[in-house]
Formats: sequence, C-alpha cells, structure tokens
Amino acid sequence: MHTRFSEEDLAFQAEVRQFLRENWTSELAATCANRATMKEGIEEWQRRLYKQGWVAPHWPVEHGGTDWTVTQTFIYNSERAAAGAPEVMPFGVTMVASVIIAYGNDAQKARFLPRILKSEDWWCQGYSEPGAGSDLASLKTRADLDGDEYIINGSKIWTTYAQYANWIFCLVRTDSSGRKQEGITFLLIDMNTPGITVRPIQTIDGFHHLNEVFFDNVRVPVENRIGEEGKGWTYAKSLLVQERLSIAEVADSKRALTEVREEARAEVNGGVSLLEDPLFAKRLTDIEIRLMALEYTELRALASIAEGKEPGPESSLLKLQGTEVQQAIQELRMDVAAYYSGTLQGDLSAEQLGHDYADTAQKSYFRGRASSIYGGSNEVQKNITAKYVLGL
Amino acid sequence: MHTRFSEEDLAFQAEVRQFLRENWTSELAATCANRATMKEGIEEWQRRLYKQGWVAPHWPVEHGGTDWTVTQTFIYNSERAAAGAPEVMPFGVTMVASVIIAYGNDAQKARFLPRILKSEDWWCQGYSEPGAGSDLASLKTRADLDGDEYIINGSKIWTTYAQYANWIFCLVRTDSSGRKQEGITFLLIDMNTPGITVRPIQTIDGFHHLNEVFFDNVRVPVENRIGEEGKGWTYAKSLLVQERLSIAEVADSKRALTEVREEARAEVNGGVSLLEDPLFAKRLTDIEIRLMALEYTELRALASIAEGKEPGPESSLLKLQGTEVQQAIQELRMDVAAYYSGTLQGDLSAEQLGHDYADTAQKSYFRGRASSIYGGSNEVQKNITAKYVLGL
Amino acid sequence: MNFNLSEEQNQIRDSIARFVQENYAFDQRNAVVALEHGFSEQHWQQFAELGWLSIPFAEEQGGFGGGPVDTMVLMQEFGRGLVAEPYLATVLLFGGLLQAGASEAIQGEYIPAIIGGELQGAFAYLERQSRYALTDITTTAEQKDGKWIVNGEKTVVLNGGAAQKIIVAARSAGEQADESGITLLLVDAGSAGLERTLYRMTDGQEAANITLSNVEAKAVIGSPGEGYGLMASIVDEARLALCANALGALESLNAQTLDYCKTREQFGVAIGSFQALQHRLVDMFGACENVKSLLYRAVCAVQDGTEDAQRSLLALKVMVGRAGKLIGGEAIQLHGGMGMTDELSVGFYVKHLMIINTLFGDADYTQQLFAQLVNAAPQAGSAAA
Amino acid sequence: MNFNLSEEQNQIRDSIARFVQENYAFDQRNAVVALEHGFSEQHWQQFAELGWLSIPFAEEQGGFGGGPVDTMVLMQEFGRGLVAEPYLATVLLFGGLLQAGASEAIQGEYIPAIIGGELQGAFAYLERQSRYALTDITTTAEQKDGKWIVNGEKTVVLNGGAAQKIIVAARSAGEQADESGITLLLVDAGSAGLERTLYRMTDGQEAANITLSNVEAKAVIGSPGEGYGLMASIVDEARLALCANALGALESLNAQTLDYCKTREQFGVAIGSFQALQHRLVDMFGACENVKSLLYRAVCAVQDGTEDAQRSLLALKVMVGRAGKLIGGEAIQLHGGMGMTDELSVGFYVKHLMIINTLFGDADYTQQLFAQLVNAAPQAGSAAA
Repeated sequence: MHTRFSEEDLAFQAEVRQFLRENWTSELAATCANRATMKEGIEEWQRRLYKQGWVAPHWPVEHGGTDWTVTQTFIYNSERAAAGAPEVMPFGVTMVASVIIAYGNDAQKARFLPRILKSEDWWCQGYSEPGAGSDLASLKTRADLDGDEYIINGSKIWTTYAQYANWIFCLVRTDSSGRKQEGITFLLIDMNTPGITVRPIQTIDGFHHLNEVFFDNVRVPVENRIGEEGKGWTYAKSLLVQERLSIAEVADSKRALTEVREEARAEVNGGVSLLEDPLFAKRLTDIEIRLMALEYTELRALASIAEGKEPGPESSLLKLQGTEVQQAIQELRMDVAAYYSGTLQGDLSAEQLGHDYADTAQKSYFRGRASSIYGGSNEVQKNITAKYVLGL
Repeated sequence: MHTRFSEEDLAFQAEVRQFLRENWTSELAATCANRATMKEGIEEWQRRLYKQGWVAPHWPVEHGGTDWTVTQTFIYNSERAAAGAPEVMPFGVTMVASVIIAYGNDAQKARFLPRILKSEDWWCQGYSEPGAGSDLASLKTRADLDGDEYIINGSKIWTTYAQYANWIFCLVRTDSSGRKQEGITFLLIDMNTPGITVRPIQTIDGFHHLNEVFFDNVRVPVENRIGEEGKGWTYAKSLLVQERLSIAEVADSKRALTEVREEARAEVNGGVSLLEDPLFAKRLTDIEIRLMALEYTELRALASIAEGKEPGPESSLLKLQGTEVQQAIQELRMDVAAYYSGTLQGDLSAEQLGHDYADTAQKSYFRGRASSIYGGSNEVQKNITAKYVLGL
Repeated sequence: MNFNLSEEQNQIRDSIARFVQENYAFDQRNAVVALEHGFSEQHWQQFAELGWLSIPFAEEQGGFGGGPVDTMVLMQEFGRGLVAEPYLATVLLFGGLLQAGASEAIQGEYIPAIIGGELQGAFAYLERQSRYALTDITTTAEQKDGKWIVNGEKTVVLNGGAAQKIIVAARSAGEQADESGITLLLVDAGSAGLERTLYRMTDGQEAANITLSNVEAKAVIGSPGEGYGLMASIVDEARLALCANALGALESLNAQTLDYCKTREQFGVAIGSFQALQHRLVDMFGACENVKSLLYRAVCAVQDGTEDAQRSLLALKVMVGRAGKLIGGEAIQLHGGMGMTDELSVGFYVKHLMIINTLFGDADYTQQLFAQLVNAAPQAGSAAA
Repeated sequence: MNFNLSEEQNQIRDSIARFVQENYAFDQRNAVVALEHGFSEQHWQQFAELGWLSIPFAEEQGGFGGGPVDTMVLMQEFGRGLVAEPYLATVLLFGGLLQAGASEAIQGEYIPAIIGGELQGAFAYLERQSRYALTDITTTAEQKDGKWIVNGEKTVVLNGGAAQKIIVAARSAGEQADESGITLLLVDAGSAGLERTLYRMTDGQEAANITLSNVEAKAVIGSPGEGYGLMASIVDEARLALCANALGALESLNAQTLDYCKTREQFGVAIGSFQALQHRLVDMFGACENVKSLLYRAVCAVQDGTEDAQRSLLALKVMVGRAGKLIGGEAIQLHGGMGMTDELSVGFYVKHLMIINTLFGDADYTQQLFAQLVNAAPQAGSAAA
C-alpha cells in the first residue's frame, strides 16, 4: 500500500505540464469560454490532444489508447483540471466509443473510431424520452424493420448539444411484446437524415444546451445497428458504468474548490475576509474533506481496474458523492458572491456589473442541478447501490 | 393574530410561579433525581399537583380538568419546565385516562379516574410485542373468553416502569380471523393477577426502566374491557394522537437548551469559552432556531384545539421534530462534556470523577435514543404524514 | 393568543389571491417580466385602485394604517404568485423610510403619490464591497453652500430602473464601516450627475448600479449622520415582509412539487408512491411549517412589541434562507429534467427564494447576528411576553 | 500507487480475525470487560506470543519494525471485534513515547518488557480543565536535588488502572497553555504520593484519575521543557491508529445493521425492503467508505512522508467523528427497541465510537485545526506526492 510517485511518474507529470502550458493557451481557453465559439474551441482542444495521442487514454492501445497506469491517469487528470482544461466531450470518446469497441463489428470500428479520435464527428446521446427518465427502459421510440433499413418514429429529450451533433446514438424499441428491457436496440443515426428535427430547450441557467430530438419516419441502415437486435439494453448498461465513473469529476471539483477558496479570501465583510468567517470555513472544509475522501475512493476504483479486477463496491458511490460535492461547491460559490449571485450580467462587462464571477457562479449553480438528475438520477443510484452492493 | 398576555394571564403566571416555588422544592427535586427514591418523589409531586387541582389540566372539568385557555396551558408548561419540574407520568393521566374518558363506561370512570388523579395507581402500557414494534397491529398476545373472564397468554415488551406499576392497559387479540387491525381488544389488567411476570431489560443508558411482561393464563374480568370487543385498535389510535402531542416536550427542551448554553459558557478550551467557539455556536443556534419554530407549531396546534377545531396538518410534525430537537440537544451536551462524556461515574462523586454533568449527559443521550423509536417510530410518523397530510 | 386573521385581513388575502389567479399564470408572468423595468404599470395602477399601496401608511397620510400582520398577508400572497411589481422597493423600503424620517412637507408630497401609484422609489444602500455589512459605505455626502452633494456608486439597487426618486445611504463622517456618520439622502433619478446601469436579477426583477457625481440631494431623510438607526429599523420591517413573501413562494413550490409527484409516473407508478421521496416531501413540508411558525412568532412579537421580536426576526430570516435552499433544491430534483427547464415556473421560484436569502444578510451571516444576541448573557426563560 | 496489503499484513489481519472469532463473541466480550481492569491478562499474553505487541517497535529493540500500515491493519481488526485489551495505551502511546524519547537504558529495559507482555503502561496527558488543548497543563514538574518532582492531577488516563508505569505530561515552565515548558516524566504507578481513582468508560475500558503529591519521577522522556513536540507526534500516530480502529468498528456496525434489516420483519416484509431505509443504509455505507478512503490516504501519506500527511490525518479524524455519529445513530434507530438494549453489541460499538471521537480532539475541534492548516495560504494543487 503506497501512493509514492516513481521517477517515471514525475517525468510524466513534467511532460503533462509542458503539454498543457504549450497547448491549453489563454487564447484557447477564451475561445472555449465564449458561448459563440465554444464548439470550435472544444474541437481545437481535442485536436491538440489527438496530436499528442491523449484524446482517448482509456481506449485499447490498438484503437488509440495510451495504456497509462493508474498513477499516470491520476496525474494527467489532476494536471489537466488544475490548469482549467476541460475533459474531452464524453458523448463520442467515452460513451459511444465504449459500446462500439465492446460490441461493434470491425466495419463499425473502422468507420467511427478514427473520426471520433480526430473530433471529426460530434456525437449526442438519444436515451431519455419525455415519459422515460429514470425509468429509462420504458422508452417508446420505435424502430420498424423495412428491408435493410429501420424506420424510426418518436422523440428523445434532454439531448445535450444536439444542435452541434452530426451523429446520435439511440436506444429504440424494436419489440414491445416482452419485458420492457428486452426489445431495445442500439442504433447509430446520422443527424442529417431526413425526418430529424431538433427543438431547443431553454434551461434555468439561461444556456441552450439541451434539446428535444424528433424522429419522423427516419430511415436508418441496419448496418448502423450495434450488435444484435433487442440487446441494446445490455450494451447501454455497460456504458452506464463508464458514465458513472466519469461524472464524478473529482479533479475538476478540486480546481473549483481552490477557486472558491481564493474568491472567498478576497471577499471582505465588515473588514474580515470571508475565509476567516468560521461558518464559511466550516462549509468549505466540510466539502474539502469529503472531496479528499472521494479522490481516494476514485483511486481505489481505478487501482482495482488497473489490476484487471472489477472496481470494488465503493465505485457505486462515485456518481452520487461526486455530484453532491460538485453541487455543494456551486452552492458555496453562490454564497461567496452574496447578493451579486442574483444578478444577470447579460451584455454588461464585469466592471459595469461590479462583480467578476457572480454571473458564472449563478449559471454553474443552476446548470449543476442537472448532475444529480442525469446519468441515472441520484435516487436511482441509491436504489442500485442498495440492491447490488448491499444486497437489499 | 397576537400572542399578548392579558392581565388574567399575568396573574395566572404569578400563581404558577408561586405554586412551583412552594411545591417543587429542592428536596423534592433531589428525591426525584435519585434512582432509589424516584418513584416516591414522582408520586409526591403528583399529589401536590392534585391538591392544587393541576394534575390533569386537559381532562374534562367534571372529571378534574382545569379548563385552561391555550395561553394558560402554555404558561403552565413553560413555567413548570423552566423550574425543572417533571411532567406528570403520562401512562395514567394522559394515556389510559384519555381512553377511559372517551370510551369507558361510568363504572370504569368512577373506579379508575379518581385513583389516577390521586396517584394511587401506577399504570404502564402493554402495546408492543417482540414481533410487533412499528407494526403494532400485528400483535399476538391472545385473550380467550371463558365465562366472564378473559384468559391472557403472550408477552409485551418495552414496558416502561412495569416494575412499579400495579395496572397495565393492554391491546390483546380476541380474534385472528379478519384484518389484523380488527380483533384487537383494549383491556385493563391488574398487575397483581397471578400468571404475570416481569423481566427487566437492561438498556444502553444503564438504567432499568424497560421490561418485558409475560402473561401465562392470566384471568381478567370482562368488566375490565374498554368498550366493545374487537374495537381496541380504534381506541388506541385516538390515544396515539394525544401521545404524539405530549412527546414533543417543547418546554422541557427549552430548559435543556438553556442548561447546555450555560454549561458551554463555563467550558474553556485553550482560554476561550466554548460558547465563543463558532462551530459550537452554530450548532447551538441551529437547534435553538428549530425549537423556536417548534414552540409556535405547538401553539398553533393548541390554538386550533382550543377553538374546537381539529389541530392543523402541522401537528403531525410535533413528535418528529420534537424528538429530533431533544436528541440534538442531548448530542450537543455530550460534546460539551468532551472526553468526560465517555466516563461512567458509578459510585464516585462528581468531585472524584472531575466532572459534574457528564454522567447525566451520557445517560440522557443514550436514553434519548428511544424517543425516535417509541410512540410510533419517526419513520412511521413520516409515513403517516405523507399519507394523511400530503395525500401521497 | 390566537393566530387567526381578521375579517379585513382575510379580504385582502382573498383579493390578492384572485388577482394572482387572473393575472399571474405562467405565460402571463413571463409577459409581465419581459416588459420594460420587469413589471406591469397597469398592474401597479390596479394595486393603487385596490388600496394595496396604502396599506402600511398611517391614516393621517391617507394610508390604511396597517400593521405588520397586514403587510405579512399581502406579501405572502404576492410571494405565492411570484408577483413582479416592486412593492418591497417602492412601498416598504422607500415609503417606509419617508414615513419614518422625512419632513412633513416631503411626506405630504410623496406618500400620497406612492399611494396613488404615481411614484416609484428605491433605496440604494449596497456598494460593490459592502457584502452584508450595512454600515460599509464609501459613497460620500458633503454639505456645500447649504446643499448636500453626493459622490460615489451604489449597486444592486432593486427597482433602480423605474424609480423616479431614490434614497441613498452615504457617508458624511466617520470610518468606512462606522455606524455613525451615515446620512440618508433623497435624490431625483433625473439629477445631473446621476447615471444608471440597468440589469436584471435571476427572478426577472430589474436592478441598477447608480453612479453619483456631484449629485445635489433634494433633502436629508432623518438626521444627518444618524441614518443608520433609521435604515436598520426599516430593514427589520423589510426582513419580516420578505420572509412572508418567501413563505408564499415556499408554499407554492411545495404544492407544485407535490402535485408533480402525484401525477408523474415512472416504473409504472406515481413517483410520489416511493417511500424515499415521501420522506423527503415530509421534510419539505416540515421546513415550510417551521418558516410559518417563526413568521407568526416574529409578526406577533413585532406587533406586540415584546422582547422576543429581534430574536424571532433573525431566527426567521435564517430559517427562510435554509428552507429556501432545501425546498428549492428538492423542487428541482423531484421535477427531474422538467425542473431544469424554463418551461415550468419552478426555476423562477427557486431563483426568487435565493435572492431573498441574500437580501439584508444571508442565513449564515444572520445566524451569527442571532448567536451574538442570544449568547450575550444568561437568558430569561420565557418566549412570549 | 496501490492499495493492496502485503502478504505479511494479510497474515496479521487473518490471525487477528481468527482471534476475534474465537474469543470475542458477545458473551465472551462481556466476560472480558467484567474482569479487573476491563481486559484479559490471558489475551494479553496471547498477543505477546503471537508477536502483536512487537509490531511498531524497531527491530533493534526486538520489535517487528512495522510501519503505519501494519498498525492500521492490526487496529482495524481490533476495532471490528471491539477488542478490549489496552493496545493503544500500552503499546502505541506509552511504548511510542518510550521509543521516540527515552534513553537507551530505559528503552532496553522497558520495550522488551512491553513486547513480552509483562509491562502495562499509560500516558497521562489530560486534566479536568484541559478539554482538547493538549498544552493546557497545570500539573507541575520541578527539579529538586537533581530529581524531578511532580505535583498535580491527571484525569481520564486510559488503562490508568492496570498501568505499572505512567508517562505524565507536566509543566516545568511557562504559562498554563504554552507549548514550551512541557516535560514528560516517567513515574512508577506504585510511587509514594501517587493515588489512583478508577472508573469505567462507557465501552467498558478502565480509566483513572491520578493525583500526584511530590511524586519523584524515574526519568524524563525527551528533553525537559520540550515535551510538546514529542507528544504531538505520538498523538498523531495514535490518531491514525484510532481511526483504523474506528473503521473496523464502523464496518462491523454497518454489517450488523444490514443483517438486522434483512431479517427483521414488520408489516409482513423485511424492513430492509423499505426504500427510505435503503437510502439511509446507502448513506451509512458511503460514510464508511469515506472513512476508508481517508484512512488509506492518510496512512500512505504518513508512510511516504508527503506534505499531504497532516492534512489527511486531520480530515480523517473529522470524518471518523462524523461517520461515528451518523452510523451509530442509525444503527440504534434501525435496530429499534433492540438497539436500546444491552442484549446486543450495537450499543457498545456506538459508545466506543463516541469515545474515539473525543480522543485527541473531537470532529468540530479537529475541523478547526484543519481549516487553519488549509486556509493559511493559497494552495498547491496536487494531493498525492
């Protein structure tokens, strides 16, 4: 039992830092932060990672993975988050790619994986439906086989960045006769196919990132089906585990907490820094202590995986606790911004508004409320943990 | 809407204070605090209340009640608790008496009520059974009719002060054929009847207050049955509402909180009073604010009752929140006592032990864990509130 | 002791409830908030006609002569409907300061104008750096040639866009955070040297940052250098009113969430049938009842003038902040994806409650004021009287 | 980076688990605790034979030369079984101080005696007034004729009854709460002028108040007046060991509660089938895993000597205190009436955890130490290395 860094680890850390210094430039950060240019910024960042060979560390090496040790994964993520660089968009690299690698055929791998690596495709996820949220398996969007094509009718909701995507991976119903988990099929659909329309959903953070996607007699070639018809639920479930690990965002929470600490240090109330306010310090350190624990819960899971073992029961907590910590940080930051947390900056400059992070704090807070809802709501996570880990 | 005291209220307050000064003497308090003499002390206190006519304020006047206004009830309870005087033992005056008054016949009223008023009988409650805790209606203790007697077989558990009691009121099963709530009968049983044995249960607070009571062919005259055979559940349920109101013990929590505050003021850590410790002050005031709310939630319920209306939906929260506050105060007091909270004083004097309230704090804490279990566990309270108040 | 409303108070409550029902459906509110300054001038005129703008003013000034219970009833119903009109800023803060500290001449001119719905006002007390310390003021007031000249910047002034007249808290003496040396000045929004930067709050209301360059004040409200006591007492009144407003919002949010849980189905049943959610809904109900009990406690204590008043008021503000976070968070969570959208009113209620938490000191800040008050000395026992 | 135990460590763990299984059933433990001094001399001899008493001592002193991970493994298993023998007091505190600060002669005499199971010790650091300030010491140590004379009273000395030798923290200079001026003195429990008042702790272990009247010390441990640094470092080691002990107890308590919920039936089903209870059991599981993660973090950081060590150790102690309260409270509640009785071991585990919370600073106190440490200056990012 140890967490020492070896010489190789330290060399790797230096390499990561150099890469970030050279590639995660302030210009690129600004491009990503601006809503109008965000998509280009993210794609540019991913292309730089691709050139370095780091866009998909967790993939098998033959497809472009890095074969990093747990320690290297930990180092990369810590450094990336500390520098403020974003994770790669998960819908392609993490989500659909995992399914394609595990269950896709060789043609699908050859067709899709390289384009994902190079950020040539923007993927979105078509799982939830208006009537099927936490009860995902009750989905109703139909796919009827017609020759060598499926005809899709129905709609998907809460589709993040569907407005940017040229591909969507969907769970669709090919059979309604048996258990609801059966008869679900996993399809890859070109967003440019006729019959697809995208309706934006305005969210409480004022952004447009969610959408509803409608399918009206959309024809999808059978070759775009992953694996067998009716086995989509099994494929999707294996992906949920991956998603659960990635949602914890421990390294990013560490950076966020450091930022809040420094913001609080600069806030002065009646001559005293907010950081010296004991109730504030209590809330800040409550979160920090939980986060310190969570960081090692994640490392324990990663260490298990690296040894070829299943991650231990503690991994089921990562999504739950990770999102609780994220939300606690977001809430704390709102309170640091005090009455400014209620302001909308709109087109004003920070100088005009009189505050430089309140608007971001407020948007992150409201956007962050979603993290305990998506990816299997936290209530569903608790049900799963009770059933599969505690045996209840 | 107002909470002003009238001239009459102020005069009543003065009268209560005088009564307490003269009757709740330090000698009597010492007698009640000593385990060996507790029973006599409590009976003596109740006799003094009886002489004043205040032993059963909530009873109808014709049986010995006081017909106080809400404000008077509030004043009496506040003053009593502030003086540190105990409530009357609830098993007779509050619990069984309510059922006798509502559902008993004239002979039963004439026989039992005056003896309760005069503290000539000590009652205990025979509801729970080893297999029937929160699921009270599944009780199994049988009563078989044999001429004009019931023959009782079975056992009751968690019976508070059964070792002192000469009467027990019991729910027993007279019919097993229908719904479990049906076929339950309410009986009054003389504890001196042959066939009754009492087994003490040692509890985590080191006291002996709980017991298991065994019934082995115990013969009870039919005249000791309340109301109709098979209607016991209905009678008991009406009593549970009364019990729920009395468990909140708001006035006593106010006194307890005041004590903890003064104990904390005297505790010094590194030269600073614990009361100045901001995390302590936060916990203390969290509780105080909840208690201030609870006090008015209770007053709202009492005011409704006084106007002849049903208490509002908020009354369903009294047991739940009242016990949460009690337990929070007990826990806080443990923390005030620091490492001394882990000590058992045994036969030592406080001076020998080196601390004067740690032992009490520790015993209250552990004993207090029961308050969220008995009288319908807090989980059951939440179920009831969800169903009957929220309509879920 | 009783917690019943008078017949008159019941009438006020019912008439506001009717107004809300007729004018504040989801789309209607969105349309109101989209108007210039974020509220409806037409509604405001209606308020004037219905007499609502007169409620807290003394009868000799043409008011209704209402007390804290009347204001509570009104603000609670406004909160239930998330009414956007600036009652707090114009009537309670601006009007309250005038009634408590303005000269008879100014009262005689302005208060009837407020009651008649012709005058919008605001109270500018915050600055960039002040956070919750009401005394932290760098805007200056100097007397020159018998006139008061104001220089500085006030921020997040609620209703600062529509306000025709503004009362500004400025420093005429003392150090930056001293209680003494604060002077309240009445200025005309159209004064030379006064500039406004307008923006919206998350719940839709408008606020302004106001820079003052050698602005000549029209009058001093209260005594020069002694404005703090005046503003503190009006802020206390506003706290009570705000908390009543919060209770209405909390009750509405709880009702909306409960309804949703009874109708939304997942796994073949209403989600309200899941025990874990039921227990959380009970906690939400409990939090709301706690606010209600403390509101009744505080309003009675203020009205009856008991020593419990300040303590209850601070306790109430703390509980409102905490209950708002709990109920707001759960309301979004239990609405699931729908709670994340602007297609339901849930988000607006949550935002409004979060703003209320930050007004005049958030829960953590207010709790420390409360602790100082109650821990200062061994306490007397009784709560009421 | 790995979180696996070595083969040797697995063997230690298994052998203690076996010992617990054979010797620490509910009735067996009750019998052990009922013995004089609250533990079994026979068990202690078994510990000696199995080599457990030698684990933290250096090889050159006849020890096993174990590190923090070895101690963790051992203390965790002891905690799981609620083992009553005074390993903390004699081996970790008393032995730890000797190893870190005693002269070679004393080490050569005492450490083999501890390892052999012949010597019981204790560390007397608390006083009536000291609460959690380790430096708050009024017991005095004065040099007279080349001898150290101790006067005063130490309280709640764990294992103070069985201890043959005691290390006493006394003040030889400075003010009551100064760090400097503290001297650690080795005294014989049978010394003239030393009196002990014995009592039990709620979990069954024995403690003593010790009055010292002109007691002549046998030796100084460490340097006179500089005892604080020594005791602080041994207290840190003891904190880590205690937290490992707590983890074992928490895991056991969770397992007992889970078992009970799976078997206890109400309303015709196991109570573990109620969703509201399931979610709470998940929270209990989560709290326990948090402790485990922080324990692994702290033990690695201490062993590897990284800058994260102190921070992790304090975080761990806070989490142990909070998790103990959460899990302890829920364990009693979910066991219902049975949880209130001394007929199950639940209550003893809860009491043991509450005592651990108070040792060397409770959660609230320790969190303030943590806050001082982490808020002191802008922080570097990385946690490990």
